[in-house]
Amino acid sequence: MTVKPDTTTAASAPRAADDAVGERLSETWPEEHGLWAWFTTVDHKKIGRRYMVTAAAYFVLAGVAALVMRTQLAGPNGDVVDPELFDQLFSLHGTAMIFLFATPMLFGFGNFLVPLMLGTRDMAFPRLNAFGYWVFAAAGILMFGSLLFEAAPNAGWFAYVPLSGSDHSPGYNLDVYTLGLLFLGVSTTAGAINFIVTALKLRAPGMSLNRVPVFVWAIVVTSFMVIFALPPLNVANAMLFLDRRFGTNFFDTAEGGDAVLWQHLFWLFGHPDVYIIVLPALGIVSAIVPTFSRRAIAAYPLIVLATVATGIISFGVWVHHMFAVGLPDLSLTFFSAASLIITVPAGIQVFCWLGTMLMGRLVLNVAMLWVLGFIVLFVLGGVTGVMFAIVPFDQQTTDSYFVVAHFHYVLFGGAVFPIIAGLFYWWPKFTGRMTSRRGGLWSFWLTFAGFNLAFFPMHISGLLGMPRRIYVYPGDTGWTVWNLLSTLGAYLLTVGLLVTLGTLVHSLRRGERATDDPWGGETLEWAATSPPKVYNLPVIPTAHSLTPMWDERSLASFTDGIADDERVLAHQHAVLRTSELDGRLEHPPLEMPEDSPLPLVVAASLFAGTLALLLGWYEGTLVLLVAVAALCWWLWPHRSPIPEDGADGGGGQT
Amino acid sequence: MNAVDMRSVSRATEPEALATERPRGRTPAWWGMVLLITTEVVLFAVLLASYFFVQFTTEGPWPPGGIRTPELRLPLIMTVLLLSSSAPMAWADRAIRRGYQGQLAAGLALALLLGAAFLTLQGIEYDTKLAEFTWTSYAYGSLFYAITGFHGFHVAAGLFMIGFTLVGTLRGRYTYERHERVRQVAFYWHAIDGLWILILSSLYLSPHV
Amino acid sequence: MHMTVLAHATTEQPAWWNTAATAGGLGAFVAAYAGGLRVLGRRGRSEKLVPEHASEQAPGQAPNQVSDPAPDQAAEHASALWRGVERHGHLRVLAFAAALAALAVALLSPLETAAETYFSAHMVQHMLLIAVAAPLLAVGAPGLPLLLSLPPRLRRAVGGRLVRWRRRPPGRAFAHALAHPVTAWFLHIGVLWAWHMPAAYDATLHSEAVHVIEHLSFVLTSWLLWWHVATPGRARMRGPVAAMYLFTVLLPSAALGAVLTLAPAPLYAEQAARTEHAGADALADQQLAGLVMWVPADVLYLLAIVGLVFAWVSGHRTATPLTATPPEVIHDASP
Amino acid sequence: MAACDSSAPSTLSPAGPAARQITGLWWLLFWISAVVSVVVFVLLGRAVLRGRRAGERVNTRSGNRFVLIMGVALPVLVLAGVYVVGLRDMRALQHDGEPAAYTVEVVGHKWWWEVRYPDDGAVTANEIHIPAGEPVDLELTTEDVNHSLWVPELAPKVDLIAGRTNTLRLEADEPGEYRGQCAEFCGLQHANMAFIVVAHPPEEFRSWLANESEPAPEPDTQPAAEGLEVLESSSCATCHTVRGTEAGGTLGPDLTHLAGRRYLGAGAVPNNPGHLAGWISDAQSIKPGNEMPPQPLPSEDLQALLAYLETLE
Repeated sequence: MTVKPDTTTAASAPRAADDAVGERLSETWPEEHGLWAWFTTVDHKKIGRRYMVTAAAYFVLAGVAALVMRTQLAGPNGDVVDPELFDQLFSLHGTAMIFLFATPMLFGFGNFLVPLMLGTRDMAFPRLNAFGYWVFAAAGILMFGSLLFEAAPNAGWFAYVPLSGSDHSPGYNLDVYTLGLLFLGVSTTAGAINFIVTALKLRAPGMSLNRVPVFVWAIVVTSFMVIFALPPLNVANAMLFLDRRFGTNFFDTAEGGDAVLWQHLFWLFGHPDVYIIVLPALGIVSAIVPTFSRRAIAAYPLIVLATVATGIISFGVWVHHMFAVGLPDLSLTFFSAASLIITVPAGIQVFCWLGTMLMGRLVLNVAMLWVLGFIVLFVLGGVTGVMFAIVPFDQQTTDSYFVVAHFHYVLFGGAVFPIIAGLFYWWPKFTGRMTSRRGGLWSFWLTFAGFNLAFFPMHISGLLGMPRRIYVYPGDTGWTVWNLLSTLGAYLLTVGLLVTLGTLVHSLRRGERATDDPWGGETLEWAATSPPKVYNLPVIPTAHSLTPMWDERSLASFTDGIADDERVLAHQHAVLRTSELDGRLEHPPLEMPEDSPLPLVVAASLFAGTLALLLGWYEGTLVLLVAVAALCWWLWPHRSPIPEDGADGGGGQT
Repeated sequence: MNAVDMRSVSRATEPEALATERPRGRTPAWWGMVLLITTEVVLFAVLLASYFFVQFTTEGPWPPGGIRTPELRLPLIMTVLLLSSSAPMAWADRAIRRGYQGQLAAGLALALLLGAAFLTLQGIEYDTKLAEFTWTSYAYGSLFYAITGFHGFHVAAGLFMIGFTLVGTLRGRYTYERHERVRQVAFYWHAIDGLWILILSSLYLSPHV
Repeated sequence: MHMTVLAHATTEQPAWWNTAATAGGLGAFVAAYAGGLRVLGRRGRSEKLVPEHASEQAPGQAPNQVSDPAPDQAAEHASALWRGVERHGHLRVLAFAAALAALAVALLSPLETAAETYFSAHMVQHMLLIAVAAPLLAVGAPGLPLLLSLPPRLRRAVGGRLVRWRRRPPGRAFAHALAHPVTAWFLHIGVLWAWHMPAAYDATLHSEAVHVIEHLSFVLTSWLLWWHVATPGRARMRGPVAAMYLFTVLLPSAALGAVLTLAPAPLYAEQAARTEHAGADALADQQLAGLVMWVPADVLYLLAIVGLVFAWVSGHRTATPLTATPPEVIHDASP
Repeated sequence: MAACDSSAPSTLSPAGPAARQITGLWWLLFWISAVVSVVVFVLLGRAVLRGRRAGERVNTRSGNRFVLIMGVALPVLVLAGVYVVGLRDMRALQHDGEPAAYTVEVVGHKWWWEVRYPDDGAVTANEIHIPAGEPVDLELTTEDVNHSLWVPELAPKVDLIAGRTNTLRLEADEPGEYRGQCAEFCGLQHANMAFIVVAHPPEEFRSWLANESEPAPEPDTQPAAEGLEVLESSSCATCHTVRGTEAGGTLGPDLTHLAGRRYLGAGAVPNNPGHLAGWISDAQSIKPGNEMPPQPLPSEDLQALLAYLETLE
């Protein structure tokens, strides 16, 4: 039986405001259609949805690669694919899942939700936002397209030198990897800058930093991590590309270079990167748990602190991926301790959720079910991570399937489960449709069962001495049964994901129409219509608490603001600007740019330039001049009635 | 419209106000540029860390393989040029806050000239150094040219931005109430200067220590 | 092996009279400081050096459009709490005393002797100066109280000239520049890295005078840095800003520690020779020194960051009590 | 020689002091993890059950204390304890000061292991022979890309990094054969870069080593003599060394005592006449991508070569 919500307290004020001023706002924030609009839109909601759909497509492709791998490994002496293809499959699988699926998917969530949660109308740099998406989409095409030419990356997702150098990996495979990631890095950096600036400057009045939703905190911390972590990867990739093509010797040990330098650089990025993936996912959980516990998140300062601390500490643990390299024991003990310390913030978050649920009244929705599954899997994966932090144990199990099990538990359980939970939770907001409960239950249990069947046996095969990244194994090693179980689990998992996908897509046509606030959520995105109008909120509210939708004063500000032109801003395509710490209103409002083809043009030029570099046709990189010209046009100071034109001033120059 | 009171803006950017709550009153564009600069600074920090990592793991003399220790005369001249280009840049920035477009143009042009002189000298330096060692000469050569070349690229980008801003100035796009972009460009330019100090200390001075 | 280094460093105990003399000297300073603090406090109450302000706003700030007193009220409560502590001054006196104690331990204890031989002991010295003494000095803020403890003529001679110079353009410009957090950052990091260059470091081993200058520059620059973060009063940074500021200080300090820890060979020839001569492994000693700089720097800074953020976030009301029961939640749609 | 089953490598069945230490560590970590997980699952279950009772009030306390105790204090205690245990085990694995009975140089090549006994002049491939009960130091270097040497039953793995030399101490309690494999991804045939550690009784080991140090004996039969000629005159000699003959190539494994090896191609196939013939004729089909090209010899030459290689004990 479906219980209709009591919308009188929760959604009536925003709805009334929308009825009052929505007409005027639609003039300055028009809903646009058509192919031209499709290519030139800078609306954060559309871009967010595109991120998610594109990332999901890349997930399917990478997932299919995983299934082929598992089929090959189902039994000993597998003959499904040859070693060259297997190497490309697992390398592309890992690279794509992490760079092309997990991070962009979460950035897609952020793109859609952050401005809504903050009570503003768009991201700080809308054109930069669009540019970031196009670059991401093109980078994925570049990397998956390489598989067609048997030139997909084939040295693993961390491409250790010297194997990835030109001596041992001639061909385009690793050039696709280095240039693809450099290209993709542009997109990620752009997105990160956008999130930080949006969260610092474009919040609703009254929303001081200690009233910002945990999800936004997570995205902001993640974005700062991107700013600090991505450069090591970019440097490493650039160095490797130069080594391969132009004869430099950064990593050539015969010429004074150092093979371990690559490992340091990669993991300086790589470890923060896994937290870049998981922190927004934990933010999603922190958004869902209070709603379905019917109370605000417990120990808010602690969970914010845990998020910040995780971000900082994650830069001090990178060597735990290199315990077998032969580094001095003294430094290993330090990194071992740091790896254990990073566990504490994770524990804080887990027990914050548990505390919230225990002190509240749990409502077991599909989204909440995925969250419960997440907690189970994340803790299981997390505790195996703690095991790795102990140096002798890591030295025994590194590069084994025990590691594969750990990171699939924390990546799939810790990232994909919250993503799916977020999809079920915000699906009404994304699409205006409600999902089927029965479909959701089937998809969850199939996925949960399939996942555990697929990945739990890997712990055992790892302990039984099975190294990772092997395309074949003999029959007398005792690994066969565990690998067969793993493969069966992968197929079951696929079925579960198919049901999940089916459930979500089915609701698009047949799903029940959603109200504005179907779950009675506590944050501001539920004040908007489902799906939101172009202008998001009719009135920019005043946030009086951490849970504005449950706060009568915040809700009243919608009604009060109808008559206040400074809160409606109907006469200009602009958003309110507030101070960084306290959320005090600053003048003047920030003017927002209109739709523009420039992001697409710049992205396409960059893509063309990358291709020219990849193929060694260096004159072709002159196409980047198109990007420069478009950037000049983009950044040209146009005349505007508003005095300060800081809208896109700093962005897009990446 | 609500025009911003100029006196209060300048007061809000005085050191005392900065000391209490520095980020207050900054525009989103300022933050965007700060973050962009941060990524660049981290990038150079990583490059320089790689330089020192390779140095420390190399047995024997540094620079290796008979490459001479970098001479300091030309780099110090370049340093003077680059650092002195910051002054006109700061002057231009302050000038436009008071609405003096002519001074803005003059300051930008001067910075452009000094920066171009820096790049020219760097090219001359490359001319002599490439005869001694290239980017394929040991990891040292690779790192030396990568770091200085990447910085030179940034200087060129900064020069382009200055030129771009200069064109905008000459077309009257910047006034006392509309000058945020000048501030961003100045900030970027100062950051490049600061990075050169790091590079100078690491690549040129530290082998002599 | 590393424990052996530390054992060597602390074998020799000071004579009791040296310790007592040191304690006496420190006591003298603390007594003077406490006296000045009382004067400052008395003046503050009776003549009100600082007039009461209506709000927290800095001059030139755009008017506050938010008609919500809650954050301001919370800030008033917090500052009233702080004034309560200030009133007694115990925290400041203790901080100043602890700072002097840290300086004494660093400079006058057997650590000083060990520092001549062991790099790691030397680094412990530096960390005590930079990460312990400096923050405590900043919290204690002894400048003004000590000045007020002087006799009137001397006070006028020193303080009067100082404040008059401070008012004039050169002094004001210098003070402004010095009061800028970025200046403090560059000074601190620059001094830290400069003194750890091989040539500079070996110079401190050769000449005691250079060594004193090194220590003095460490204390002064890190004091200036922590002044921005921890000084009692209005000149202090807000919690999140201070946290980010310390984070940017943390990175280069930790990087220096990482260099020392991960370097495959001893970097300072003279230091290595002394350590080897004393029977310890020079590389192990250096790695320990690097870790001393790396780990305490990280831990102390991280604790400070965590404390600053936590205090700031929880200082305000994070969530008002639910004025109404949240609406009943809808369940997922039926198929 | 008492040969144990060389299959089924497992960290859970340690056969050496180092691995035994770690297996103990694993079980400790396992039980701690189990307890932590159960605690979380119990709390989770309680929350779900509490949510089912519709009358339950929503508690509006901040929850700081609960989180500080459960999420900070307890984990810190547990982690501190675990850390100390880890340090203790690290220390135990360092074995400072105790000299090794032998030093063996292991050089990683792309997809096979070169094993040298420098003191005795013996060179073999893909088999590390050690005396049981005596510690042996392996000096690990690589000729090309990174590899990682891992014998799960005996010791934790150590990487072979380009440009660096690492040391691994290996000790087996009992005689037997222990399967090992390369653990760091090194290219196409990473999967077929296995090796076995053969632990002998000490006396037997010394006689094996003495035999292995000897050059190849002169062939005593006509077919074998012809085989030697084939070996020396064909391209084998440019890649392989057979001490005591003119064959002196260094690109492939030393074949001086080939007949004594259990496997060919780093564990790709067992060593018997059929596989040897197949390997020589077309190593690429057995181990695709490896550095040995197909050697299509005339059938008489192949037979003679096989006859000779069978004498290389």
